[in-house]
Amino acid sequence: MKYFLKKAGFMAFTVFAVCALTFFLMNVIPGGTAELILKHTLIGLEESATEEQLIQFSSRYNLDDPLYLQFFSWVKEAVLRGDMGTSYVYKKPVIYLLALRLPATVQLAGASMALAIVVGVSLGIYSALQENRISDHILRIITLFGVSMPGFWVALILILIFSLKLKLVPVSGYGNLENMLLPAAALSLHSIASIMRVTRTSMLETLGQEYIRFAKAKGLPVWKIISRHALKNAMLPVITVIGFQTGSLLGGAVVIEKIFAWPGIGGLLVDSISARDLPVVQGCVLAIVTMYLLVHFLVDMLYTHLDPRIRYG
Amino acid sequence: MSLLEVKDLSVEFPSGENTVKAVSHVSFEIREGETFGIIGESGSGKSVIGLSLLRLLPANAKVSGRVFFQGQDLLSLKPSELRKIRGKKISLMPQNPAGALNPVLKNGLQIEEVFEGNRDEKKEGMKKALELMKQLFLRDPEKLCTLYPHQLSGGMRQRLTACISLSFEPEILVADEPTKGLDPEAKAGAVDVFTKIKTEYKKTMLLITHDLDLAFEVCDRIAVMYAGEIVELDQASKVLSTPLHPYTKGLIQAHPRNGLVPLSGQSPSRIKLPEGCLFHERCRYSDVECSIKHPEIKYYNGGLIRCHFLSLK
Amino acid sequence: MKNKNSPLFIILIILLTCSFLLASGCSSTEENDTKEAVSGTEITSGSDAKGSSEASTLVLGEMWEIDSINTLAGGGTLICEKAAITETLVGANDDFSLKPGLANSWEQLDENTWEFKLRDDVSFHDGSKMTVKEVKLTLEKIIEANPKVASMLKIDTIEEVDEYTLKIKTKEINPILPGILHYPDTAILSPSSFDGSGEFVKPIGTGPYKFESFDERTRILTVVRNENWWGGKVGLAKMVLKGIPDPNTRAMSIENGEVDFTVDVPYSETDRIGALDGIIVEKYKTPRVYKLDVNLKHDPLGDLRVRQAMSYAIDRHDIAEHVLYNVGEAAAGPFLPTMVWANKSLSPYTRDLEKANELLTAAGWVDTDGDGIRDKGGKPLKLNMMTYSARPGLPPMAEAITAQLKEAGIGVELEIMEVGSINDRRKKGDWNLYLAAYNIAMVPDPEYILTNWYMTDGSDNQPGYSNPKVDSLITEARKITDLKERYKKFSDVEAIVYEEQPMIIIAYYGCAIVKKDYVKGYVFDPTAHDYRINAGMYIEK
Amino acid sequence: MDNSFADKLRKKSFLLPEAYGNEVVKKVFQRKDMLFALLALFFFVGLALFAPLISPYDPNAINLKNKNLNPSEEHLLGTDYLGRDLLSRILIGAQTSLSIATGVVLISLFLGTAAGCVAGYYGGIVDESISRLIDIFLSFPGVIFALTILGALGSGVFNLMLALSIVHWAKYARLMRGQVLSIKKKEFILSAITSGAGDFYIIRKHIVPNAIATLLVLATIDFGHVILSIATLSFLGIGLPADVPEWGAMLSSGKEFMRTAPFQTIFPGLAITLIVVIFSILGDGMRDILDPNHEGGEIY
Repeated sequence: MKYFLKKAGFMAFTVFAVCALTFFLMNVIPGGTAELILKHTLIGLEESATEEQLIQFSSRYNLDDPLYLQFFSWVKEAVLRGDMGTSYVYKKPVIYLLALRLPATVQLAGASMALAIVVGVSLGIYSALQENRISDHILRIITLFGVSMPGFWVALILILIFSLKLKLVPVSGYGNLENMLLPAAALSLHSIASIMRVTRTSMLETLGQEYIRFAKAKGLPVWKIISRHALKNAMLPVITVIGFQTGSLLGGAVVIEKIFAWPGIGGLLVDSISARDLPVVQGCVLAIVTMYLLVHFLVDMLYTHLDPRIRYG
Repeated sequence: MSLLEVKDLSVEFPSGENTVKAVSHVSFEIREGETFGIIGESGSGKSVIGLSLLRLLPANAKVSGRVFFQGQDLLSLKPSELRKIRGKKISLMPQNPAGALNPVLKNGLQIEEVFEGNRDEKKEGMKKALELMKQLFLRDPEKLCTLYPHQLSGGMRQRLTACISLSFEPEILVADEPTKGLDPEAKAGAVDVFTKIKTEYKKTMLLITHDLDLAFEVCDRIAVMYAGEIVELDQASKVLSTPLHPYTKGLIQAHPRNGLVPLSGQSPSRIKLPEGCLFHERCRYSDVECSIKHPEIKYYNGGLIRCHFLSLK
Repeated sequence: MKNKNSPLFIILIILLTCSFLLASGCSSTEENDTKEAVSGTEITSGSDAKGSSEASTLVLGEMWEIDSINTLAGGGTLICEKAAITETLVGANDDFSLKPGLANSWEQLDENTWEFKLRDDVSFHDGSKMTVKEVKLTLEKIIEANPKVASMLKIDTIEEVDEYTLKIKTKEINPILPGILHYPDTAILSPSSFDGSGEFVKPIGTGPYKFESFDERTRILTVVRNENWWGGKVGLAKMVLKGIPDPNTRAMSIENGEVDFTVDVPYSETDRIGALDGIIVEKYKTPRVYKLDVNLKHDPLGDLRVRQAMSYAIDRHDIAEHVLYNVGEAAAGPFLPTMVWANKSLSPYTRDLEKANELLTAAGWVDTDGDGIRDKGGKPLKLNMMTYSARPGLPPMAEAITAQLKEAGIGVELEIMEVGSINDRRKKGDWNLYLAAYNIAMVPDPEYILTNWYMTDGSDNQPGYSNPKVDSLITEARKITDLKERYKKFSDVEAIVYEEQPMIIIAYYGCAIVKKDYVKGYVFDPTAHDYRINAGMYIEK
Repeated sequence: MDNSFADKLRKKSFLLPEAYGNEVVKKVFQRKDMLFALLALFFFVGLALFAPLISPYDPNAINLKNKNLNPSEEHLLGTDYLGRDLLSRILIGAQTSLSIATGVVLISLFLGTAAGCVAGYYGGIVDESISRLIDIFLSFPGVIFALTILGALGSGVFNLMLALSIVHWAKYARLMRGQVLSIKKKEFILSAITSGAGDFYIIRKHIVPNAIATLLVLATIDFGHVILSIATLSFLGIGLPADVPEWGAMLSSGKEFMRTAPFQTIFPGLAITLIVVIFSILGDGMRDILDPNHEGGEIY
């Protein structure tokens, strides 16, 4: 219990620090928050705002207060009332925007992760069992290239092949399963390859262990040896990697969401950064970091669950 | 009557462009009800013999020769048939019980999985196994089954693996270095366990060890191995009290009880075996002949010995 | 175990993995629930937004993300021009001269007083009649919400003369008032667009299409035919507007048949897509120019000869043809030649490296050290150029201009930045050249642009251009109510800045309309900001 | 990589007690994949070094009438959307890409090693605060972080390097800290301390040399990641200006022409993929050789 409290404390601190970092970073970006937001909302990118507009806008959102005051009032509102502010651009509460957009990202990242785990682990096991045979080599070469290709390039190539040539799935959109297939595949490719490689190594390492030999000596059938004895042990390093992959998935989602016009939080974040929609940026970063930390926490839990040798007091 | 007959067994491991000759041309037989010991230094190839009987060596090992068990050649059995023998008719008691128990599975499961079939058969088997555990000086076996291997002491783990190996009542028990890495107290306990197995259960055993005390207590006949070859084979009492081969003599003198006189020199490279007797470089009695001609194994005084008999002159 | 190699074995492994995952409790199955939970956020006033592919539903791939449907907060252009939900009091002809809209006629009674006569046959989508009351309310809302529009309108008071007559008093003389009332942000809304506390809820206008729903998650806007439109029959039963900000995705979407109508696919793709079966590409000019601002305060750029040389070094025709793929055209002055007030005697600078060389040499810039860059007094002629990537034509155009200037011996370092950073640099004066695409007819009148760009204190006069003659011409023109006279003065201004090149106009902005061949009756409106959907467009399969 | 398991078996095997030596070079030559990757790397680096000499055209000279050409004798890899020679741009681009990646890896290696050393060596409050900092940087998705920093600094080669280094150093710091913690327990550190050596001396003479192998493995693999990050940032429109020949920027500005003139994405894309593949192979190989006990996933 004490362990979890400590862990929760660390997580809260990290979230706070990341928010603070974002806030000050966003404020050192040149360009004048008020003017840019006006450009993105009322007057158009190339037009210039009037002095009057700027003053009106700045005073409405207290943009002239010292930074630390702005930040602390944000934190106060967020902590005390769960109010993360109102978007300058959308004129909606940030919470509301997050509630709108977060599910799409969670869906996309969740589907990609599930895909990455199922495909990556299966291929990794297969590859390990086929060690040094031709299918192992082919798989490993494919995944090597899989991790080495720029994500957006892969996504575009996938669209060209599966949407335009084969007409299997739509180019963009949101809502149906078929809309999700391509983005999820593109997003998970990198993770599939990483997970496969780790699974393979770890599986090989596990298969060389003495308890596997003993299991064989017990006369257990192959599938039982793999499922009961090898898999659980081999999964331990894989789980760590899955945790780290979450981060790269969330980062990659920014690009994939842009290409597929996926209404997720990544695209919202990028747009908000360029529009200086600070409350939304803060909200998105908060959500992303929290998700990341939560997944790591879950990974930790899973690890303890799988490995009885680790027990937290 | 011989229960298991090993004929001209050789094992090689490819290593880069070379091959390592782990075991060369070993032949022996194990009679029903007897305890047959194989002793030798680490690296003499004795463990490889034990593993090759059940075909548990890594896939890259090249095994030649015959191993007859109840009229079947184990080395050419189909995997499915082999599975019926492993753990049921011939079982392995692995060296390093710490490694042979799967760290992420509960002890109970690791015992239970030996029994295949329906639930009743399993229950029946478990009952027997629990009984056996009590017999083998394990207190509170039910509780033990709910623990994980890392929660047991070294001696307990050793007895647990013994129990797993014995619980299906195999016809032959292959014990591979059962006392390796145990503290003196646990070692003494192991001797008790094996004496019990031998006297009460009347098991046929192949005991592979470098622990001369254990071998002396338990074994009926003993084979001494050096550099992959059997150099001496005879009644245990004869081998250990009046050794004939100079290597056996050295081995016994190196024993702490006998004044810890170490054998000088090192085992020869197994990639390029030296000419002549493999032991001649370290042999006190070696002669010109020894460095030219490889000695054949010969009957001598009721036993077998591989030496030019220089030591006897 | 090593000799099992069958596909069955692989399937077994996959199954094992799946079951393992399930057993480990590693699931992402709550997704479906969350999706259900949020779909309640959809604002719906009619039936469900999920449009089936019925015959006269058109799916439109809009070029910007649909962020807002609030016409008072940035949604004006979309709601008025692209969704055709609202309409303005004043319309415009193709030559940018004004024509009646919701107002039948207007008249300048004296310097500061205007009278507008409204149509009496217009009703809102909620069934209520449009009268001066609603118009007044809308205008007041806009003035309150949008200081920029307010500062252009300069409205002092709005009076209801009778049910369909409106009297507007301005704070100072404002000859462009009717022109500003053409601006989509001033489109007329029904009071029922707002809730009790005056907050905007959804757009209810007078246009050919009615707002049906806006899904805030997917940001898809759906509009349906207004059966009672005062302008007559409306072509489409339903229109679905989807924001697809990436030009590539727009191209692939129409190719894949996911949208029926879209704009601005990558310019390089226009010819290829136009050649495809069933897709038609039309290229038009829009009221926007690619313009290279020159910082006159930066040493060599204050020299007229250097600016002219630069203008001669740029090959506008090549750029229009090869960078813009003819989605756009080489430009002379700030106004499209089709605009009624444009100075039609001007023609684009044509490339003339020799002339550029003469001018630069005369200004003292010669390449003495043979590195390809001219220098003077040991200082090389090196400039920086800023641009941004939000408009796809800009970065490659900037690259082309950079290379072309280099051929004339002018070294340019290109920086593609965020608009924010560019603003900052421009404020600090830390810049030489700035390539941007400016709207030239937010108001269909030359005064607005010429004032902002070329007057000494003009709000967009970043180059720091100051010419007393230009200032006085513009000030004089403001007071002239006779259009011809007015336009004459402005033409003179155009001629002066054409000569002095404080801003190097490169090309007119283009728009590529890409539609399926069954989309009929589309008429391009050159006065629209990007494009306008006309009521007459229909589908015929 | 192919033989890694066999290698491991042999290393662990009781049959070859002393066969595992420190002959790294020999090991590299035994592995065909690493040898191949090394040769390819030398080839790329050679191309980058001699790019100005061997590139057939000025990489920035445009020729609008010759735009979007397919490969031909005149332009071996074709031309891009402004008629610039793709081969020349890829050659010069190798210079930019490789030097940016080298810069980023060196900066973050240095920063990370320093921070990790201090944290691991001194422990206590210093360790606690540096570890928190590392956590913060690691829990922030890199792309988004770089996006924000580049937004603040503006684009350009130097700023890009800086932004990516700020994103990447934490990985090194965490690894280094772990290494220091495990090395600190070794006897030779204790004996060095008892013999009165100074902290800096111990760090420099004992800790860094023992940890550097692991860090170099990470650096090698990271090299490829940096090149991919540059491409991603270019895609989001804030990497490098398109007139700087750099593979990621070329790939992302060529994406509009994927249908009409595919070669301007194919070649830079292939170049990126190949160089990342090379560094992955080298990194994996080095890990097997230098760091045989390493468990699979830690690095990612």
